[in-house]
Amino acid sequence: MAQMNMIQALNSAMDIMLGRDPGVVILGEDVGFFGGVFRVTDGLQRKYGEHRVLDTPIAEGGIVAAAIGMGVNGLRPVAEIQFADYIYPAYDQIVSELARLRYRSAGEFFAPVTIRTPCGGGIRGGQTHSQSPEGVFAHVSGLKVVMPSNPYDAKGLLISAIEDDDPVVFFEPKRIYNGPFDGDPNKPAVPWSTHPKGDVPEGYYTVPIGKCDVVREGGDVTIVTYGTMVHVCEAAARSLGLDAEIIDVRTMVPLDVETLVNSVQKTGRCVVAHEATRFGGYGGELSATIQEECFWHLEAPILRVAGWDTPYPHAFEWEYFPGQARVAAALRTVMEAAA
Amino acid sequence: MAQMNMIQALNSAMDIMLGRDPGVVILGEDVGFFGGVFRVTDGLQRKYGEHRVLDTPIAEGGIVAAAIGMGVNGLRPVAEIQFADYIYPAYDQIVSELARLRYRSAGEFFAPVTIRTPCGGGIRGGQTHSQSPEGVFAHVSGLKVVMPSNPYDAKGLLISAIEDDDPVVFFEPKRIYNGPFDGDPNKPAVPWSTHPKGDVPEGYYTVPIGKCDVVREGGDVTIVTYGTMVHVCEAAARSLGLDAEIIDVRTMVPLDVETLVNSVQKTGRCVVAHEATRFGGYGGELSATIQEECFWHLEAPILRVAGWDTPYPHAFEWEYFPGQARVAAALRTVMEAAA
Amino acid sequence: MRPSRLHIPKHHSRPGETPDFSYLELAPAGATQRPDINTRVRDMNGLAFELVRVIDDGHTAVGPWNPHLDPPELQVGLRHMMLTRAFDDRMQRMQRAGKTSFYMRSLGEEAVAVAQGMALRPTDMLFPSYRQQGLYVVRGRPLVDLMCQLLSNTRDMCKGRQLPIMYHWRDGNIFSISGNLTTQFPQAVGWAMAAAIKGTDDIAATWIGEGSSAEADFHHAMLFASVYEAPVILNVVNNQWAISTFQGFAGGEHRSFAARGPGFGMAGLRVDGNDFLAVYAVTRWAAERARNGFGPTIIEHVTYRGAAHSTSDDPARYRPKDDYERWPLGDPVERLKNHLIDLGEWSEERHAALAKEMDEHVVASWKEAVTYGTLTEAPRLDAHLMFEDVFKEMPEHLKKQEAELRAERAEK
Amino acid sequence: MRPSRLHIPKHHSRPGETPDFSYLELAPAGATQRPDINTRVRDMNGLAFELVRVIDDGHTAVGPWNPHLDPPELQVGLRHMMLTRAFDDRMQRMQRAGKTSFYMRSLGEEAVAVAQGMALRPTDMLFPSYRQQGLYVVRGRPLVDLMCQLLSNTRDMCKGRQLPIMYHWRDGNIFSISGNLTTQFPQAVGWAMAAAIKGTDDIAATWIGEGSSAEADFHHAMLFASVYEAPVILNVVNNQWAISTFQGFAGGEHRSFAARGPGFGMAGLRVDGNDFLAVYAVTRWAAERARNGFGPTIIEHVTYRGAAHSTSDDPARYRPKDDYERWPLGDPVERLKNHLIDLGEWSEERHAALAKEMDEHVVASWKEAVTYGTLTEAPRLDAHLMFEDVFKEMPEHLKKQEAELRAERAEK
Ligand SMILES: Cc1ncc(C[n+]2csc(CCOP(=O)(O)OP(=O)(O)O)c2C)c(N)n1
Ligand SMILES: Cc1ncc(C[n+]2csc(CCOP(=O)(O)OP(=O)(O)O)c2C)c(N)n1
Ligand SMILES: [Mg+2]
Ligand SMILES: [Mg+2]
Repeated sequence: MAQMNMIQALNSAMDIMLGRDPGVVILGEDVGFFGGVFRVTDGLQRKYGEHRVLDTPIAEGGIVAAAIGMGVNGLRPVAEIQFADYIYPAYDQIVSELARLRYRSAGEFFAPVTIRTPCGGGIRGGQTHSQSPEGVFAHVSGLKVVMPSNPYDAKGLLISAIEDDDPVVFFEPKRIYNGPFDGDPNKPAVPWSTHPKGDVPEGYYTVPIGKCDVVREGGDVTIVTYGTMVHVCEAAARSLGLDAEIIDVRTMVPLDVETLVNSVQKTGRCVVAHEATRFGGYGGELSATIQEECFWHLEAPILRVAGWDTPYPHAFEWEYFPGQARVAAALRTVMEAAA
Repeated sequence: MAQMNMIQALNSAMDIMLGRDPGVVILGEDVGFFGGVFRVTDGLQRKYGEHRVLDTPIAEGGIVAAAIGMGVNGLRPVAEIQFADYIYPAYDQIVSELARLRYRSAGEFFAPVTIRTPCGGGIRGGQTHSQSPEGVFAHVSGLKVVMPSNPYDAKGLLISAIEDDDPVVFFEPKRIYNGPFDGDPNKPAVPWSTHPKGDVPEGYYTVPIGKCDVVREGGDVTIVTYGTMVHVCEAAARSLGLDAEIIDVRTMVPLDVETLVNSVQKTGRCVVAHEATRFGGYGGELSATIQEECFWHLEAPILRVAGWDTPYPHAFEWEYFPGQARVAAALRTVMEAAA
Repeated sequence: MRPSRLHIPKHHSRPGETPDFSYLELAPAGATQRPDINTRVRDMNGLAFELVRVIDDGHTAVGPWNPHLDPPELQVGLRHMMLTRAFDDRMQRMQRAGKTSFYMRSLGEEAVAVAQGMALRPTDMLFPSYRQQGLYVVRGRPLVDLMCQLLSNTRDMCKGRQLPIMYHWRDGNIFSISGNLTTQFPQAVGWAMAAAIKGTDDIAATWIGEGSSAEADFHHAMLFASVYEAPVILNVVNNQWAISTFQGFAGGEHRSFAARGPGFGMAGLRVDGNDFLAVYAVTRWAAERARNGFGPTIIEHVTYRGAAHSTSDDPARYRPKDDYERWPLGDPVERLKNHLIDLGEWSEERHAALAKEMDEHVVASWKEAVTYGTLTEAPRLDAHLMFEDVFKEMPEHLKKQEAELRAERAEK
Repeated sequence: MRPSRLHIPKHHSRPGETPDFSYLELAPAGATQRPDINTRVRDMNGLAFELVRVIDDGHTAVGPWNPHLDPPELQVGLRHMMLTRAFDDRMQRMQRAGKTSFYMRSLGEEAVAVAQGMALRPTDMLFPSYRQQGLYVVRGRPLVDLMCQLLSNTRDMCKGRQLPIMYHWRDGNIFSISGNLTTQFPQAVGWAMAAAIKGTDDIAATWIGEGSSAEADFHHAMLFASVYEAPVILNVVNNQWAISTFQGFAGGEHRSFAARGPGFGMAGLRVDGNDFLAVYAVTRWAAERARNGFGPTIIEHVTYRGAAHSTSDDPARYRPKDDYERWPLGDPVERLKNHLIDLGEWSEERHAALAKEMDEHVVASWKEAVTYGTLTEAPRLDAHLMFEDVFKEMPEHLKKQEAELRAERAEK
C-alpha cells in the first residue's frame, strides 16, 4: 500500500496498463512531454516513449476520432480531454461513432476507448473550466460513464475502464484531485493521506464498473450521490447528526439500481445530489428510477440537490456550488416530511 | 383559415417572418434552391432571394457558428439541421457559445438563432435518421427547446421562436409532418386535414414558448408527453376507455411546471411518455419534478414510457417505437395501483 | 473597386438549362508528370491542380502514369465495374418495387472504388462512405451477403440495425459505414497511426464525397495525417453534387479539393475519376508512398454522380435531365471497354455477354437472398437482437427492457 | 525506402537545450512583393510562404509593404504597445500577489493586436482570442474597466461570471472572449456574411493562436469565408507554442499556416508579427480587399510567446529559460522604438519617460479599480446576478432557484 492522491492513483493505473498491455496508448493535449496540465500523465512518455504517449493537436474531435481508429486497429487508447468543458467538439465522434460502432456492425467492430476528463468546479475556473456534463453522456446508449470520488476507486475504475471492451467516459472531479473536500472552501485543504481511500495498492487491481459503493450504512435516509458531492453529503449528514446511508454511484452507466433500491426501501427517504446543473440532469434519472422502484416505501418526496441551472459563475462559485447548506436543507425537508 | 400539414405550416411561419422582418435569414443544407429534403423551405429562396435563403456547405458546426455571427450582427437566422441525428457536430457551438453568449457577456451580446431540425422515427430511417435528442439540449442552461405536435402549434411556435431573443432548438417530429399518427403503422395514413389542429390561420400568430397545452381534460390519470407521442397516447387512453388528462409539453424549456402539477394533483396518477431513449432522458426530469411537487397527491408511481435504450434499429422500428401497447401497459399499471 | 457583397457559388446548370462544364480545369491524357514517391511535397504542389489522365481520346494509355496493367487485370477491372453497375441497377429497381426501403447507386463512379480496391493490398484497411460498393465487389464479398443487408433479413450482417447500404466486413478489412458523413475520415487516420505504432506495413484508405469535405472531420483527418505522417490515403470523390448543391458550396469553386493537401504540407493529387488506369496508377503511387513512410496523400477524383443522390431523391428538381450524358470525362465502363477493344483484348460481343452474365449473377443472388426473408416478409430476424451489442454484455436495464418487450409482444 | 512509422513533430528545444530556430523560413525585409488588392488568389500563392517584413536590421522601413505612416502615428503605436506591456506586467504581478485568480500576458506579441487594431476602422467588428488585449488599448477602453473584470468586482463588465481576461465591449465593437478555443473564428465569418447581406462596408477580423487552428472551427471559418467570399480577416498568431506543445503539433512543421489559405482558394499571407509596420501594412491590404468585395484573407503572424502560457503554467518544465531572448525576430517594442529613433523621432530619454508614464497610468488605474472591490474583498457583486442573463427574461425555475439561494444564504 502507498499513500496516493487521485492524480497519482490515476497515473499509477495508466503506468500499470502501459506496462501490462503493449496496446495501451495515451493521447491528448499536453499529455506527453509535459505530463498534462494536471500532471496526471507525468513521466509516462519518458518511461514508455513517444509512440505510446502522444501529444496531439488541440482538436478534441480529432483526438477521439483517432482513438477510435486506433481502437479498431487493436490498440486500447486512453484519450485525455483537458477539461470536460472542452469535450463538446468531440461529442459527435463519441455519440454517433464510439457509442454505436459495436451495435451498427453487429459486433464485428468495436473501439475500446477510454476518455478521461477532469470535471467539476471549486477551482475558480469560471464557466469554461468547471462543468459536469455527465448527463449528456449518460443518456447516450452504448457508453459507460464513470466518476470516482477517491484515489482507490479512481485507480481501480480506470484500470477496469481501460480493460473494458466498451467505450468509457471517465470523469475526474478535479476539486478532489489532491484531497477530499467537504464543501467548505474556507477550511484548510485536507490531503488524501488523511483518508482511508488514500491508501492505494501500488500494483494492479480493479474496481468493477456497474457497482455502487455504500460509503456509509445508515437507517434514516439514503443519499445518492457521486464525485465531489460524496464528501459534501457525508459532512452535511454528519452536521445534522443523521444516520444517513450514503451511496456513491461511481458508475452512472451501467447503473446499479439494485443497491439504490435496497437502500431506499430500507430508509424510505432519499436525497439525490450532484454538482451538475439540475434541469434535465442525471439526478432526474436517479430520482425517477428510485421513485418507480420504491414508490410504496417512500415516506417523503425524493429531493434533488444540484448546481443551479446557470453556467458556473467565476465570482459566485460558492453560492453556485451545492454545498453542505443546500444538502442539509434538502435532508431536513425530507426528514421532516410526515410519514 | 387554411388546411395545412406541418410542412406547410412551418413553411408559412418562415414565409411570414421573412416578409415581416428583413433580418430573418434561412440557412442550411439543401434549403435554398431545392427547398429542403423535407421541402419545409420550398419556394422561399425563389421568393426572397439567395441572400435571405442560403444553401450552405455540409458542416453543421459551421452553419450554427455562422448563424451565431449573423445573429450578433443583428440578423435573425433560422438554421436547418437536415436531421436531428446530424446536430452533434454543432453541439459545441450550441452548448458552449449560443447558449452562453448572453450570460458571459452580461447581456451585451446575444444571438437570436432558431435551429430547426426534424427528429424522431417511424420512417424507416434507421439509427441515423430517427433520433430524438431533445434531452441533451434541455439539460443545457440558456437554450429554449421546443417540439410541436401539430401544424397549428408548429407555425405559432416557430414564429415565437424566430421572434425570441434567446436561442431556440426547434424539433420537428417528422413522422407527423403529413398527418397525425397514432402508433399503428398498418393503418392507412391520416392527413392533417382530418384534424382540428390542421386548421391553420394563413397570417401571423404566435403560440407562446413556455406553456404546455392540455390536449384533453380528464380525471383518471395525467399523461405528460410531446411530439408524435401525443397522438399515440391519445389513442392508447381511448382504447383503454380512460378519462385521461393529456398534456402536450410543447416546450421542454422553459417547462410549464404549473400546468403539470395542477393536473397531477387533480388526477393523482401520471405517465410520462416520449420517443427518445429512456435512460437519462427528458422523461426523468418530468418524472422527478412532478414527483417532487405532487408527492402527497400521488396514488401510484409515475411511470415512464420511452424508446428502449438502444440505437433506433431499422428493421425493428415498430418493436422499438413506444406504441400504444407500451403506453397502455403503463397506464394499466398506474391505474391498477391501490390508492 | 466594388462593394463587399455575399458571393453565392454558381451552379453549372439548373433544370431546363444546358450544363456548362467549362469551369472544369481539364488536361490532356499523359500531360501530368509522375514524381518519385519520395519527392518532397513542396516540390510537387502542381499535382493538386493538374489532372492525372492515362486513357486518351483515342482510347490509348499514354504518359508517365500508365500503370501498364496486363489485359487480364484490365478485364477483371471491367468485370468488377460491370458487376457493380448491374448490382446497382437491380437494387434500385428492387427498392422501386418496394422490396427494400432505400438504395444508393454509384453510377458513373465505379472506377473509383474498383480501381482503388484493386490497387491496394487485401490487408490494407478500407474506410469507405456509401458510394464505394465496388470495394466489396473487388474484395469478393458475395452479393447475396450485401443483398441480405439491404433486405434486413435473417442473414443481415447488421442484424437489422442499419439502413440499407451500411455494410461492413471485418474479415475483408472494410470498416462499417456510418450514416454520419465524414466521421470515418479521421478514424482511418487513427487506424493508420496505429499501424505505424505497431510497425506493420498495412495502410488505410478512406473515402468521402466532395460535399462531405465540408465537415469538421475532414480537417481532423488532414491535420492528424499530416502531423504524424500517417500511412493513409484520403480520397475525396468529387462527383460535383451533394444532394442538390453543387461542388462550389463545398469550396470547389475557387480551388481543387486536392489543393487542401499542399495547404497542410500533404501530397495532393487530382485524377480523372472516370479513367480506370489513372485512378489505379495514382492509388498505387499514394499507397507506395504511405507504405514506405513518406506520408499521406489526398486524392481528388473528378467524376460525376450519374444517378440520383438516393432513392429518396428526385434530381429533376435541381438539375437538367441530360447532364450526365454531357459530362466531359465520359463513362468509366465505356472508357475501359474501349481501351480494351483498342488493345485487341475485348469486343462488343464479349462485352454484351459479360453484361448478361453479370445481370444473371445478380438475379440469381437476389433469388437466393430473398429466401432468407425481407424487411416485411418471413423469415424475419428476431426483434430481440435489438438489445444486443449495445454493450459487449447486456446490462441489467436492457435485460429488463427486453423482458418488457417480450411481454408487450406476447400480449398482442 | 523506409518502413512506415509514426512521425512525431520535433521541438526546436527543450529545457536545458539551446533553441534552434533554423526551422523558421525567414526572408529579408522588403523582399516580398505587394500585389494589388484585386489580384486573383492563384496569382499570389507565394505570399503564403514568404514573410512580409518592413523594418530591416538597420531599423529602416523598406520595400513595397512600407505603409508610410507618419511619425505621430508610429508614436501612438509605440505608446499602445508599451501600455499593453505595462498593463500585462502589473496584472501578472497582481495575480502573483493573490489579488486576482488568473492572468495571461501577450509579451512579445503586442504588435499584432496594436498594429491590427490601428489598421482597422472603429466600426469593424473584432473577434479576438485571449492574447489580443492590445485591441482594447487601441480602441480606448479604460484600463480600469479591464481591471474590474479581472477583479470580478462591482464594476465587472461580466458581472462576475467570467474568468479574468474574458472581456467584451459592444460599444467598442469587440466581441466577447470565449474560454473555448477557436469558436469565435467561424462566428466572425458569420458576422461578416451578415455585413455583406446587409450591404454595409464594415468587415470582421478574428484571432486565434496557431495551436487553436487545429480545432474544427478553423475549418468551418476557412470554408464559409471562402465559399461566400466573406469580408473577414482570419488571423493565426503563430507564437510557436500552445501551452507545452510546439507549433509542429498544429501542422506547422510541414507548411506555413498561411498556406491553408491557398488550399481553399483564399488569400494567405505570412507576416513578421514583431514588425509593427509589416503587420499594419498587411492588415490594411487585407481590410481593403475585404471591404471592396475581393474576399477574405488569412494572415499568419510569425511571433513568439515571450511569457508563460498563463499564470497557471510553468514553462520551465518544457522549454529553455532563454528562448525568447534568442528569438530571431526580436521584440516588437524594441524594433519600433529603434525605428523611430532611426527616423529621428524618438530617443532613449523619451522612451524611458513614456515607460514611466505608462506604468504610472496602470498603477493609478489599479488603485481606482480596487476601490470597486476584488474577488475576495468588499464591495462584492450581488451573487444573485448569477441567475440573470441565462435567458433574456428569468424563467420560473430560475426564479425558484434564486429564492432557494436567498434562503440558503439567510440561514448562514
Ligand atoms: C453529418 C451529416 N450531415 C448531413 C447528412 C445528410 N446527407 C447525406 S448524403 C449528403 C450529401 C453528401 O454529398 P457528398 O459528400 O458530395 O457525397 P455524394 O452523395 O455526392 O456521394 C447529405 C447532406 C448526413 N448523412 N450526415
Ligand atoms: C476547446 C478547447 N480545448 C482546449 C483548451 C485549453 N487550452 C487553453 S489555451 C490552449 C493553448 C492554445 O494555444 P494557441 O492557440 O497557440 O494560443 P496561445 O496560447 O499560444 O496564444 C489550450 C490547449 C481550451 N481552452 N479550449
Ligand atoms: Mg458529391
Ligand atoms: Mg500559440
